[in-house]
Amino acid sequence: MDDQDNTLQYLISVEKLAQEILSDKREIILLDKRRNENREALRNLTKSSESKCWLTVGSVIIKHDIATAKSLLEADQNQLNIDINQLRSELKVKVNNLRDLEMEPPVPGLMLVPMSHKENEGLTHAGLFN
Amino acid sequence: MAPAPGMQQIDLSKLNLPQLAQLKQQVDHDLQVFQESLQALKIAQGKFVDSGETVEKLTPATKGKTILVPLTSSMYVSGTIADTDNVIIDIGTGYYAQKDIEGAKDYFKRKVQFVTEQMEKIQVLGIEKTKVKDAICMMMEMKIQAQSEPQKVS
Amino acid sequence: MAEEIQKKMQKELEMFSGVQKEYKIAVSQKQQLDSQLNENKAVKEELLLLKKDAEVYKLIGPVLVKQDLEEAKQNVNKRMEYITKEIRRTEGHILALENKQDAIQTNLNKLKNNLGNLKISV
Amino acid sequence: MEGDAPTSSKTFSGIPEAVFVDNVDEFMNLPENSGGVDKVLRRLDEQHAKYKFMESTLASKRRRLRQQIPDLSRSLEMIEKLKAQKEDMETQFLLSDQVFLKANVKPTETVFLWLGANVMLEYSLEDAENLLTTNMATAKKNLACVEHDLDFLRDQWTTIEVNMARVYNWDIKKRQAAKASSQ
Amino acid sequence: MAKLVDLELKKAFAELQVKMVETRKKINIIDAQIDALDKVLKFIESTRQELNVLPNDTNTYIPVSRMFLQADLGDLKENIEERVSILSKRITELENKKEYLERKLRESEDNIREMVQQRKEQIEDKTN
Amino acid sequence: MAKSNINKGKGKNADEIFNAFQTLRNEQRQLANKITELEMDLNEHKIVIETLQGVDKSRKCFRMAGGVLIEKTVGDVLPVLEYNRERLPQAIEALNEQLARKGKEINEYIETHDIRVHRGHRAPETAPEQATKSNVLVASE
Repeated sequence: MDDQDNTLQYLISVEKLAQEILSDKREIILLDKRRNENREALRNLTKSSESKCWLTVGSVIIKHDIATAKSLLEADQNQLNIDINQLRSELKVKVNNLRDLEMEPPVPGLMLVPMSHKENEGLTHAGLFN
Repeated sequence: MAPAPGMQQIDLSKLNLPQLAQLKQQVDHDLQVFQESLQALKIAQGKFVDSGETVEKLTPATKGKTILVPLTSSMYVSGTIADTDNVIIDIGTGYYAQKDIEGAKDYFKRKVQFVTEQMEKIQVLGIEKTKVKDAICMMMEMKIQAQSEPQKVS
Repeated sequence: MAEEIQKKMQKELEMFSGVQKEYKIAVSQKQQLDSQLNENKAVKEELLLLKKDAEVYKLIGPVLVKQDLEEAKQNVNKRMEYITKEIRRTEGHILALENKQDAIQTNLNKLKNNLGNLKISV
Repeated sequence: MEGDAPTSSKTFSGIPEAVFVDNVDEFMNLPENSGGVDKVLRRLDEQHAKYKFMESTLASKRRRLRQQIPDLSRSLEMIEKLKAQKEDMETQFLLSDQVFLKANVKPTETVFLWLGANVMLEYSLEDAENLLTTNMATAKKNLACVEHDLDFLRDQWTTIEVNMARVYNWDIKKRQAAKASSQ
Repeated sequence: MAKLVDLELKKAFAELQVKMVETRKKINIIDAQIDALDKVLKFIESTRQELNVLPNDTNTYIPVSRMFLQADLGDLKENIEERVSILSKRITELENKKEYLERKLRESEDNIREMVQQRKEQIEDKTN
Repeated sequence: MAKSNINKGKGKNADEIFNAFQTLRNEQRQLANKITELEMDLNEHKIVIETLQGVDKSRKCFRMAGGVLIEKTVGDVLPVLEYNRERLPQAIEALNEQLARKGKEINEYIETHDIRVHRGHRAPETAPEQATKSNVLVASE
């Protein structure tokens, strides 16, 4: 029971960390995408010949001076840079932690057992051989 | 004994039970996918209908009227309608087009029609698939019966 | 001997499930691309229906940028071309994965036969 | 098992913890399990269904919170805009799905917040900001709790599933043994 | 001869019965429609009550999708009266239709009764 | 021969029973949903009342009544909400009674169902599916 408990606890912590890493990576990708879109929008505003532009805030679109819009976008870019960098540095630590975790105790289930006759049959039924 | 879908029946009778079971699973899955897309289309249809009805309520008489502007789903601010002749429509993939009320009505009418057609198509497919499923079930039952009979005899 | 074959089979099976996973991903990618293409088609049709002087906007990041109707049409066309290319590429990938699956299956069958023969001879 | 007191330290909404059946023989010898394998399996299944039900309740709660949080942050963002606003604001707002309508908003000191129960109350920008900030903190806290509980719940029903499999197999083995000895 | 009459009677009887089942179905549908309209009417009535006690200078809005559009209280009241009268009229129409169908149903029942009675008399005539 | 006949009969019955059972469960679920809805409504009322009690009675406050949003004051709206708050528990109580009756009905149904179709551990609900799943899970033992 204790053994089983420990194994379970271990697997849960590995799983949790791996999950965190995955969601952090996803978050970074999302933020990066936003950053790229902002960049494109800024380029567009610089080119624009009009004096005003529409800027979305949630589901509301508000008319702004180009200059105001630009400074808002630039502020957003700065914040995004900070957020992305922070996530990245945290991610490194997490990845290292995960590695440490996975190295230490022997991972149960890695010991492969040759297939039994029964399993063979099961696989045949599943259509994997045939 | 089994009804209608003649072609499939010939094919089916050649399959063994596990194959039939697998086929049935596949068909069940397809049917479920149909059901889900129908659901999604129904929701889309509802939204288009709602938008069409909403646009119709924008008459010249509403110009300049005081409104409570929905800023988010729970926050409103007092404002006035600036333009009752035109609306801006999200036509998809990041594009927005300005249309007059008539144009907007027409847009949503077309959209509703399109979605309805899609739904009808899927419904037809679903009926076909259900027939296939029934044929498979019938065939499976027959095979099970045939399998159990000799055992009883022995 | 039998152990070796079983090990090989284990390996092949692992490969098989790997390929299967990849296959599933590729198929869902293709579905996604298909629906993207459909969406773009609908937008293109809508743009074609608009009058020449109609106001068209494109959302770039949080900014709604006014765009020339012609430019918008070209843009959507380009996007559709790109998606179509991607669809073709994915279809090729799917086909390759199917072949790979077949090959593994053949291998597995061979190994299984070998194993069977071995057992008989023992 | 169902009578066990909820371990409040582990869950926020008092989800009872499922006990892992380590020794099936001992487990089946417990007085409450004297009704036979079928009854035990059914009871485990009922428990499983209860966990599933709790899951769906919690999942919808999570869905609501996940919607609420970005909505609150947008509301806060809008309040910032309104605070800074010195002249008439030209806007397009989402009237219905896919339809934007142009509206003008004069500089304002107040917004209306939908409280629920068919009631909307006027707030000064500052009061609204305070309220929304508090709500945001609560929503985030609640989301964390719900997510934790969902994790916990998943562990519980996995335990139940394993228990069911173990009891089920225990029964099969017993039957096989009985069959073998009778032959 | 008697058998022939029996057959005819049976046929007429069956026809009448089919008709009656159909009429009953129609009545059920109308009942459901009246129920639905009644619900709407009740809802509108409650709004009317609510609006009628308001001071005339009250600001009122109607929901148009996600926004609220200011509407004149007088106009709203007028609009509600109009809807109430349309709904009431439709309900009355349905009730009339239902009454008519019920009358037809009773007639059919009477017809059947009559037929049976006639047959009885015929038999009695013969036996006498 | 006789046995297979019984099996067939059982299969048909099981289908019908399953459907009827499903209907009962759906009704139960609907009742439960309605109760949850009303409970949430009651909870909402409590929170809103509390909020309104804490603010000036003359503050602008809207109430949605029968499809019309009416601009009023907190002082106008509070009594209406309080009235609703008093009435909601009664409605919930009535529904709870209905739910209890439905639960009893379902339990009785399970009892009778069991007498007629007693196929090992294949209890209603999700048990059959579960059992097969466990089968696979355990195959390697």
